[in-house]
Amino acid sequence: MTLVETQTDVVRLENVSKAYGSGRNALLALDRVSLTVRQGEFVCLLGASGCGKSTLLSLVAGLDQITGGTLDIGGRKVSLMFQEAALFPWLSVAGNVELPLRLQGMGRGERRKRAQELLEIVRLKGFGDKRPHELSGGMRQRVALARALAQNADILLMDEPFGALDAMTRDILHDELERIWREQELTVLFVTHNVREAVRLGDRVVLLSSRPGRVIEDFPVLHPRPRRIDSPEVSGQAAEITDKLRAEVARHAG
Amino acid sequence: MTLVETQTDVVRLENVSKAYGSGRNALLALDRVSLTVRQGEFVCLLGASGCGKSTLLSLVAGLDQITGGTLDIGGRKVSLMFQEAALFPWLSVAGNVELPLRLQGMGRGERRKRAQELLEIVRLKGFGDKRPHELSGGMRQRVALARALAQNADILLMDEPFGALDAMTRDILHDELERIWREQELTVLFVTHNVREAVRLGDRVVLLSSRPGRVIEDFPVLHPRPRRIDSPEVSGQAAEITDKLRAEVARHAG
Amino acid sequence: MQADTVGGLDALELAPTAEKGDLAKRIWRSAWPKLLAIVIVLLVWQIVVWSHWKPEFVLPGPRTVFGDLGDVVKTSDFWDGVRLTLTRAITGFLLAVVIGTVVGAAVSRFAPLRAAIGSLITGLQTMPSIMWFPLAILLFQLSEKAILFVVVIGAAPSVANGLISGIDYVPRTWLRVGQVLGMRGVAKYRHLILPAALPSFISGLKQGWAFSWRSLMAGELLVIVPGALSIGVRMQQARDLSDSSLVISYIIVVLIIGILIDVLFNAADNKLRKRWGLKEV
Amino acid sequence: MQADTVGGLDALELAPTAEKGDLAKRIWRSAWPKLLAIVIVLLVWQIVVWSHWKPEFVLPGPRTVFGDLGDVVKTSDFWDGVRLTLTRAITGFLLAVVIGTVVGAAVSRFAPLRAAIGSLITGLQTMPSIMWFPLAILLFQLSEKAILFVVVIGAAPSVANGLISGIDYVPRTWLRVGQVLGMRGVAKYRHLILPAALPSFISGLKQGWAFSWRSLMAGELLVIVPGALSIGVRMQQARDLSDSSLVISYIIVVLIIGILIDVLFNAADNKLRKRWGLKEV
Amino acid sequence: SGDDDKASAGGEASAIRLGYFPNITHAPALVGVNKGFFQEALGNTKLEGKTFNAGPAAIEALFSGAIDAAYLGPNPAINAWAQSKGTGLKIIAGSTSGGAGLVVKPGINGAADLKGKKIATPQLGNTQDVALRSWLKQNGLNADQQGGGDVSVLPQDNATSLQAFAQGAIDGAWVPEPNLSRMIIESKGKLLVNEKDLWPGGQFVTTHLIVSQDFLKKYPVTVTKLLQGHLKSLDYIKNDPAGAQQAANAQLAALTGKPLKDDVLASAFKNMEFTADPIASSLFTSAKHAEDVGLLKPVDLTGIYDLGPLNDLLKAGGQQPVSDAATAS
Ligand SMILES: Nc1ncnc2c1ncn2[C@@H]1O[C@H](COP(=O)(O)OP(=O)(O)OP(=O)(O)O)[C@@H](O)[C@H]1O
Ligand SMILES: Nc1ncnc2c1ncn2[C@@H]1O[C@H](COP(=O)(O)OP(=O)(O)OP(=O)(O)O)[C@@H](O)[C@H]1O
Ligand SMILES: [Mg+2]
Ligand SMILES: [Mg+2]
Repeated sequence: MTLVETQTDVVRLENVSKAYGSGRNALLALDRVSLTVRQGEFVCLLGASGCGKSTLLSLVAGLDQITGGTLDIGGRKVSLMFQEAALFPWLSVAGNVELPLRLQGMGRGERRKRAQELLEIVRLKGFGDKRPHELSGGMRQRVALARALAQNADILLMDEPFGALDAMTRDILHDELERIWREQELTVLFVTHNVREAVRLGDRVVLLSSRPGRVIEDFPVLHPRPRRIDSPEVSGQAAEITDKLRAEVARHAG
Repeated sequence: MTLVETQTDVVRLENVSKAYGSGRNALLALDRVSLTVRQGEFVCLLGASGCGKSTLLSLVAGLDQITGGTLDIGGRKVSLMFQEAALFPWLSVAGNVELPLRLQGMGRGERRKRAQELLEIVRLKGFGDKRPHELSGGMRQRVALARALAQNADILLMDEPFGALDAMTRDILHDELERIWREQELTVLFVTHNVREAVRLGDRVVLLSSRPGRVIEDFPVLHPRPRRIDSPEVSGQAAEITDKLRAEVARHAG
Repeated sequence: MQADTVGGLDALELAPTAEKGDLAKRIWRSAWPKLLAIVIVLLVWQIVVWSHWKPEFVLPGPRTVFGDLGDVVKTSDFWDGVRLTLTRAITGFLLAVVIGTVVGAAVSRFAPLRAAIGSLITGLQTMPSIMWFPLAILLFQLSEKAILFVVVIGAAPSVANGLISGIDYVPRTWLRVGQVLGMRGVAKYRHLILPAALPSFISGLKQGWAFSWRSLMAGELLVIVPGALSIGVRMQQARDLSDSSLVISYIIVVLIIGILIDVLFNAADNKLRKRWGLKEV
Repeated sequence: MQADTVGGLDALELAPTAEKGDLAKRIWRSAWPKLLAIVIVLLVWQIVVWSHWKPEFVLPGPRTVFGDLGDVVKTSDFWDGVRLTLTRAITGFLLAVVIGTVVGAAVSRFAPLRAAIGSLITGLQTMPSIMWFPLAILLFQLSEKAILFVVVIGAAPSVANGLISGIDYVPRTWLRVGQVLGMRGVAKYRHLILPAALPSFISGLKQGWAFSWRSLMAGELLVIVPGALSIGVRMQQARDLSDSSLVISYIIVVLIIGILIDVLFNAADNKLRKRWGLKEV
Repeated sequence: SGDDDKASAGGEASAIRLGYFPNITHAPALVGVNKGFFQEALGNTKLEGKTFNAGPAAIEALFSGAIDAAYLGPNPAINAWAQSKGTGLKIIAGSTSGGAGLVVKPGINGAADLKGKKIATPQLGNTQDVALRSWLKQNGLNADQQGGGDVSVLPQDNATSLQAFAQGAIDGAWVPEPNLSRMIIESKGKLLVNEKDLWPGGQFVTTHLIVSQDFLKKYPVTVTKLLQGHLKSLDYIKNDPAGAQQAANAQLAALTGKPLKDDVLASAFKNMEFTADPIASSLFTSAKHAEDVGLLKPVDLTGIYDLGPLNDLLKAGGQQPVSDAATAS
């Protein structure tokens, strides 16, 4: 269905369910979700607020246990960029970015250089010595992005990574992310509320229903890259997907 | 300039500067910002990430001290919805919303009823008994909105209140916010990265420069309400403002 | 848009790890490590005794000790003593909590007060209880109040310090939210600072309990009422008599009381952590 | 996109509240409340003495006490004693920190261990120091080690409890971040748990210090090592001599030492809070 | 303080608060309380017994007005006299003599064998401590206050000494009863020196009865009645030693939860003598020794005794009056 059809499955969910709590208080967040992501694919997830997107990512990252179905990522290294920045306040900005490198056993000097590079990619050169609390919301999000990239994982899970950024910075980071994805042959699962962003970046856009989350539609995005977020093709498909989404939310709200 | 020109000034900033830290480490976040918001006006703030929007709101809310210029809000009651939800983990969702009511001395029964109403407005009916950590990111943001509305303040400051919401929920809340703003004759200062949202809601859209923040342009929005976010007028003006913004960010990045 | 709750069959299907019914299993899971630990301790102890490392009257074996402990526990006199001591401990501790909370709140609220007496609090904490005896007698003669004084002055600094440290670490975001919500004075403490500082406060309370208990063990020697002999007096006597078996018996008694109290604190703590979402339910 | 730093003239203009130069002012600001507090205490004390509420030999006035204190402080013997006691205190405390940290980390890491001995830690904390004397003598005879044993067993539980409570309250988000970053075992403790639990740990250390000091004051009576007379022995002797003035002198000495140590802890704490962004710089 | 509400006509208080230790050296107090001798003698004046574990606490209580009279060892009394510059208290009667000595490990047969050994005493500068130090000095051994010298003198509380001796962590101890008997009976110790043998007539003060000067001035009649009770108790001990031992042990059990073992009790009683004579000479001599070994600043003890009321009672009872002279007659 996608351009990389020949490659192997990296993430495979089959009828995955997730309920929080148990007994009378149980809340079903995901209901029999089946989803396959192939090696090197960029999949965007869309859905109403509270439909279970973050839950899905945390299941894939192994942070929570599924309560039904099967989930398989073949033991690959996963990196997750959380919805909130979740930086460590006891480390400087550079320290936060260096941490995954340090855990990989990278030497001091190299580490520092790599962190500098990553901070430059997210347009935060010169902020390495600051503390997280001295940054603005959008800046923190970018540090979290740098930290996620530093992990050098096979699968990159991103939970609304650009939600707090202005359009311009976002465009720049779209380009950077696309470049890195291509260069490092990453597999990306990307949650966003911005439909145009999803179409701009994704090989596929997967639409989840409102709570409990189910996959309702899987849109392949066939426009050739590089794409521009304000191009008519992107806008056009985004409008089409938005209509579906609206219908879904309206159906549920009714 | 706006539709409510005859009314009194509610927020007045004159050459307001704000520097964090002192001496060699000082960071100038805002540089001689002058801005006036009239009674009942809805003003949207736009600007690059880290340009000082949140700083501006916290100055108006009296959370930080200005380091230059004058700021006057005539002792009016201010309510601020933070960029992060910042709910209290020791209170239930309803408890968080009830807290401002409680501080106003409202009785138990009435309080509960009002909190229910507010939760319904933000589409979270039935979640009153949950704890904040049991909510999704977007749901938390909506609780924070309900809490801010519960404060019944004259001036409502909102820092990217709908950043984590899907398009549909966002539309619904735009309508609700507009209704409340009109009914309660609020004065609103609204920070967003979504230019169309700014044009959809604002009487004026104020554009800030990159760090240090300065007012570079003040766009009146003259389309009659009710507006639709996907109407051609809104899109058109949004595109115009986006171009300005891009130019500004590009100028700075260059 | 209502919270979908899963009920009936679904609940069973979806939550296979739920252990509501398996109360017995849960109790067993928390009990076996304790039992194992006890068994290990007893075993090691018995082996050391069997090895004749020290004569029996210096290091008596478990059997002797539990025999003595059994004798002690059987007397109603002992239970009167336990009641007396626990009454004193709880009264003193509650008083210390009230005073410590007020002082802690005041110190962290007013900067000059903090500069003036902040460090004194730790200073007071390090003072051995017996050094307060002269002052206690001076102020309260040989009354129950003298004991309470020693307990309170031993425990209140700890409570205050726990609260101060908790307050110091209230995240700034919450303080800013509180300010925006117009919290001031008492309301701020009631609705923001105290709940936010609660985890550290509870840990301060736990330490405060330990201090108050230790101070009490010393303080009970101040006033000895014939009849119901308090635990403090009994411990001192056991030591004065160099009755090793009795000494160990009372060590066990104090440990058991300490453990029971800790269980209470843990219950409070677990509830708190569940509420805050720090512990899976 | 570089951080714009403001320098030169601008800095002066923009930061009128900066007080870098005004070191004297800052010292004064932290000193006057202390001085005032001291003056008030001395005044109240002197007034009580003047009121002849109690005879001078029961409640001596400040002048007498400070005279005696002055005499004591002048002897080199006293400083030897201070050195001896502080050496013991610091050695014991450091040992307690090491042991408490290891135990605390282990207990909060392994659920069965926690179930087994978690509550015992608080139980141990409540045990009066003197009850450990028999065991100390049993294990270490009358050596310095016996004193250290009493100090360590008095302070380590407190350190462990502080760490455990800190670990329990590490926000879940951070734990999840750590898991995603692949932290495991030692690395997890080194890079996540310990730094995140540091505030509570430091407050546990502070309490641990208080416990170790108090245990030491008791423990020093256990072994009198030829040479200098430790502070614990001196306090006991002051009481034995019924010399109120000397007793108060030693109370003051202990308070001053306690306050100085607290200042050290506070410095660490302030630094931490600045780093975490909990305190305006 | 409580003095005001006790006022009544004729120098009689409405209550008297008497301090003593739950310790066998305080047998006259234990017996008197147990048998009700004090209350009997005091009549309408209520007796409130208060117990202490050590002299300093009793002195603190006396000075603070928390008690009016107390059984005490000589040492706390001297210290209190010195600290209060002769205004705090008076010794009004003797109670116990003897019952202290040096117990050592078997194999130590004389002073010469003590070189390099560790000997415990209950407290720096107390009667036993002074006795040990002056005895060492007489035998040509020195010991300093910091535990150094030919012999290491370790002031420790009795419980610690007892245990340390049982385990061989110390080589001996100069202790009072009942620890003396316990070290001999339970730890197979050997009595190297019976302190009795060092004193003329084999008598030296171990416990005496003191009263606060204020109380004595205000309520002389009550003090006399207290002394009557005290004498009655002493008589009873003399006339019915077995009954007295039992009564003392019963009171001990009530106060501490555990009585002494019979053999220790009997041995301890045998080592002590209970007498109204305060054996003033031994107090003065002991103070002198303390000054000699540098444990006491020179203090004028003149007037520490007020034996008038006691001697009046003794005379009325047809007994020999006792002396407060500094030297034995
Ligand atoms: N720890 C938890 N305990 C209980 N319920 C939870 C928990 N986390 C999430 N939920 C519930 O699961 C549902 C899905 O949450 P999730 O965070 O996955 O939503 P989301 O799609 O990420 O929403 P958003 O776009 O608002 O971030 C929500 O209804 C939420 O209330
Ligand atoms: N507490 C602080 N200490 C030091 N510097 C700070 C502090 N808060 C903000 N800053 C700095 O001030 C500048 C403006 O921050 P602010 O949070 O106002 O930006 P913003 O416009 O809200 O950005 P965003 O859209 O990313 O939220 C940033 O450069 C930031 O680094
Ligand atoms: Mg989410
Ligand atoms: Mg911001």
